[in-house]
Amino acid sequence: MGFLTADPIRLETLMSQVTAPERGGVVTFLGLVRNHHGGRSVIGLEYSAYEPMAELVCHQLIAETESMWPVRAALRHRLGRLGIGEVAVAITVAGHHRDEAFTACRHLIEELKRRVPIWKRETYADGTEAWVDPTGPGAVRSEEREGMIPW
Amino acid sequence: MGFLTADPIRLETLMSQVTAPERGGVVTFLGLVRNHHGGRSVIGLEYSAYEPMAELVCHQLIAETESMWPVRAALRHRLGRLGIGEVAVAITVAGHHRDEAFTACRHLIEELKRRVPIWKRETYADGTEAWVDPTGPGAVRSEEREGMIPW
Amino acid sequence: MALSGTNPPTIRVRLFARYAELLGAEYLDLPAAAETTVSDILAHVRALPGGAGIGESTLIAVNLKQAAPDFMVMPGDEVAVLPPLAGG
Amino acid sequence: MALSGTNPPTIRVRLFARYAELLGAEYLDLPAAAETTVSDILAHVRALPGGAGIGESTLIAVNLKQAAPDFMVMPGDEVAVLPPLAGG
Repeated sequence: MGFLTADPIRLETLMSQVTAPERGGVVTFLGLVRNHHGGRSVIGLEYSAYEPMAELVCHQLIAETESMWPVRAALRHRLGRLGIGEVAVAITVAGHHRDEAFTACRHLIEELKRRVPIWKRETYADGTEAWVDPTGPGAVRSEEREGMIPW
Repeated sequence: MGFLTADPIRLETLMSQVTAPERGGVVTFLGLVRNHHGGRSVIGLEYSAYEPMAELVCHQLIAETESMWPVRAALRHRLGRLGIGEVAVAITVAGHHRDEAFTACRHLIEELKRRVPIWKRETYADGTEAWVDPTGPGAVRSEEREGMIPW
Repeated sequence: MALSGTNPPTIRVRLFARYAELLGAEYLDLPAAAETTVSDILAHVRALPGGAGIGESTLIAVNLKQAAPDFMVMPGDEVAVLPPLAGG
Repeated sequence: MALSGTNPPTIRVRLFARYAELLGAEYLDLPAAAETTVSDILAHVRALPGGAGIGESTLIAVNLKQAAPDFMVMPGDEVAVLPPLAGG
């Protein structure tokens, strides 16, 4: 538990969870709140989650990643209201070598987006708000999002 | 100038150089000093460089990367004596989207290793020292290291 | 249907994000019927006022795990109706 | 060879890391000769005591830029003999 947090994400905490004297390559992905989306000007957003399931899936993602590559991985996702530029998600992966760290970090962010039950409501400069639907009309629709999620 | 530093690398400094409200994906690579190399126990190392050329090539790498992808990139490489676990090299790339940030960050670390004139002398647990030769016998020899570097 | 004393007699259906807004509720307690499947629950929710905005192929989780349409739901189960995910 | 007054009459050859150790020097000032190429300089350095440990295909930079073996070196140029790179 503890992958979701209402507080600002501290990168040092994630780093300290995965680094060790034998691991020389550390790759970190940060997803920051952007000031634009789908051609609209965004001024802030709010994340919500099905928390117990999101925690469970994050736990599974980490375990799965650490079984697929010889790495240690950590992740955090913010909940609640965030301003532009704030860290929404952070993933850190440490491995003996950089190749596996890059591959595993990329895997984790892609799977997080596909499998963790988190939702995002954006607030726009014109005062309107909307739930973000990455699969909806106007969005880039991923083949992988169709049908059953391969849990 | 200023890609090489004798002082500990501060990740926040690199991050602040590349992040902006329109850039939502930030990928960072850290190379840490490992406690092993080629089956030997490493207790520390020392980096040296042909400094003016290393600064020039780093500048070219950043410019080249920013022309190949819509990203901003920053890098630092330590010189001098480092202990196990210290950050030897840091690369941070921010883009509108994560795909380009991952690709550009990977490109930068690979090209840095191929093209920047920096050398590493390792000290081992038995008290001996050696210059690291990534192209030498016993090392993983990369095809790309043969012959002319494509500057 | 005879329920055992240890099971609650209902199935809790949880709604999130846009779906909670559409139905004006974060959860519904449905009476537990025999032979209830995930697709029965989804059809029930889609027939409620506001429920038409829920897609036919919406993902459903039972007790925190994704469940196929023919998965049998038991009294006491927690069934979650998941809008399109937007984390990251 | 007549040198102009503004150019120094030598070529500075810089040595680094293992190569500086092998030759016991961080630089050499070679007299500038006409028609000197990068490979002439490398052959000269390899013939010095300790120079046999420098590979035939060693990378050379002239004035901070990598230079091919037939590149002409001019008086006042800085020629760097680069051991296998090990940054990162």
